[in-house]
Amino acid sequence: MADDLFQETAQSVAERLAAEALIVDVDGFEGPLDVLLSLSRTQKVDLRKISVLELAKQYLSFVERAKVLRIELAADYLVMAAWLAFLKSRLLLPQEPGEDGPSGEELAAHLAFQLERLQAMRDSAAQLMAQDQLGRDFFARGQGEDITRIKTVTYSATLLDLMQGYARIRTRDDFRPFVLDRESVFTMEEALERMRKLIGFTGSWTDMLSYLPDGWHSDPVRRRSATAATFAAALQLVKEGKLELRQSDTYAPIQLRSCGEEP
Amino acid sequence: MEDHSAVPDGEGESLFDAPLMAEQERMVEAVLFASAAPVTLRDLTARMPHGCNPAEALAHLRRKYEGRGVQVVKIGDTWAMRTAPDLGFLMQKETVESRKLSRAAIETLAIIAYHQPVTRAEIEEIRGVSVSRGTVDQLLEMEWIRLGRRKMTPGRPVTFVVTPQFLDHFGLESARDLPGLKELRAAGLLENRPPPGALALGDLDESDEEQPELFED
Amino acid sequence: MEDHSAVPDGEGESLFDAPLMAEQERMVEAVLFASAAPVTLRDLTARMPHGCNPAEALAHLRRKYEGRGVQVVKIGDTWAMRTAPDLGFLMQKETVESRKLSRAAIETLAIIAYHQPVTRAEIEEIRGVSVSRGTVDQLLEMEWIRLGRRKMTPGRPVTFVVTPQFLDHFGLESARDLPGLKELRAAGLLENRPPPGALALGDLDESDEEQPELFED
Repeated sequence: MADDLFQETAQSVAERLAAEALIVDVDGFEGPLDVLLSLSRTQKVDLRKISVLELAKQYLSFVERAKVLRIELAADYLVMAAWLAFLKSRLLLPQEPGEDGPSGEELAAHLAFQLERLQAMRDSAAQLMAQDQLGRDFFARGQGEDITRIKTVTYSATLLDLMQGYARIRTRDDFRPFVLDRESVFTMEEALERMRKLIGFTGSWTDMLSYLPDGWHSDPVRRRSATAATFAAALQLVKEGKLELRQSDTYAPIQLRSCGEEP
Repeated sequence: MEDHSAVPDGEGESLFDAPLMAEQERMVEAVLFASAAPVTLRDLTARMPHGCNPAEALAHLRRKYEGRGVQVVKIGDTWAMRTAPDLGFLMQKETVESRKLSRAAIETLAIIAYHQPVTRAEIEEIRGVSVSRGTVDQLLEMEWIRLGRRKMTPGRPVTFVVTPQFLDHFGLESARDLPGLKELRAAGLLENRPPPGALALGDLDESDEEQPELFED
Repeated sequence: MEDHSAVPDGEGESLFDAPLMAEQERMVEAVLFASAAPVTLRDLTARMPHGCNPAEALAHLRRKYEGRGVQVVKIGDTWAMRTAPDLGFLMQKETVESRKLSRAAIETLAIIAYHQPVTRAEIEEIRGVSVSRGTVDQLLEMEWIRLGRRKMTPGRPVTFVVTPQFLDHFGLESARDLPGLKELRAAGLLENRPPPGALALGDLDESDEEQPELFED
């Protein structure tokens, strides 16, 4: 007798703790269905024979208590609460004849099905993880064969690589069409145009570098580009028979002169 | 095989070009043994000399390894050698610390395995909660799930199915061998049952349509 | 000594805990198979249950594998299993070296898969950088892409499309099964994430919008 009494209080303490945990630990629940599944366990019956009405009451009071405790409930918890309140009314009030929509019993049966299915999946997940696992219970060959007879390289990529690659392109922040940074580039066309205008005045040998445009002498990057372009343009003009080039020694200045109407 | 038709086929492959069955068995044994990853029958055929019958050699070999410390196992359409599960205790040294899967990931994996091909929306309906970005990502990365064909419903959503690597990891010959699959199906818990009152657009035939491919026996 | 009986041979080990010799053989077999490196006798002794005699089990095992496709070999004072030397010709494929595809190649491939048929100029426009000839050649050589029909635009440029080998490698039924942008985002694959809450449940499945015209045949 005393034992019974003791057990009962102990149990109710445990139950109270469980109920509190239910409220305080909303984050621990994975959505309203999870809460309903936990609540349904207190009914200790086959999920198919569960009292959905009772479950609805429990859930609604769970939501009420959470509100009192000022726990922020996610919207889907409240949507579920509204739906269960509706379900409760359907279950309590007989359906008007000719009224459309599913009956309370149908809705309740579907909820019971959902809970049973979720529980079944949880059980299956546990069974799955209890299967013998590769690398834990059974093992693959630990060492590949070290014969290096034919070495072919294959390239591999996973679907994930592919999708990530595409995602990367499509979300690139700094996307811009590819253009060369032309600020410090003097093109051969520009050099050629410039030279054609100038060579008429060059009767005597002149250092090629004096043909570099203004402002392209000091900055090394710009000077390099202008020199290359001017030299290329000079070669082109030599090819056309309009110019002569000479260099007295390795690394000596390159000189040029016009050979058109030169006497 | 056709071009060697001088000798009637059947057990008696031409003695001249096809090696003896015992020799074929050795070959299959060597190839399976050397490869950590499962090997397809096609791959075996390609590697072995012309006229070999790797399927038959495999059957012999599998019997030969029955009850041994190493076994010949079938994984989907592939074959591999694996240590016997009861000897796992000897292998602590080899055990790779596997990445701890979250409860959400495990449940999602189970739902994909048992309901495949299954869409994200279906997974969410079963779990009653939205599937987080990382979960599917993680399972894809582990190569335990992959994309299946799109569903022929409005929006043509992508589906997920489990991979041969999944089967290999859990020692399953096929997805049909998932524990408790028959019971779940018998109990109607693998059905895609639309909520009452939902407009039954294409729902009617939907659930019968995609299960068969993977689970038909 | 040669028999597989449980009777210990004068070693004086306890009868109660030493497993049968056949069982010890299985254990040695599994350990040799699964170990990443050859195993010493001492290591075997340490791993196996108390009272075992790995040296004897090894001797039995070695005899059992004589003439088979796999052999038990002694290397210095360590033991390992190796494929029979005369079957080395079957192992050629084991030495295939697999490398990750370069980022440029993956991006190019992804663009072709998502936008096919697509010209080189279009690929360059999407990637924002020029596509090297080597990248395209590599993908062509791997038979993951092939030339599609010429585009009916000035210059009639060639286009690229993905091949059945590509689909096979990535486990896709068709290029349509590639997830759409929204699905990529939902799976957490897009680095630019929309603000939390912007993704409603229903969003996930209607991601086809950006694809239809790309895959029309």
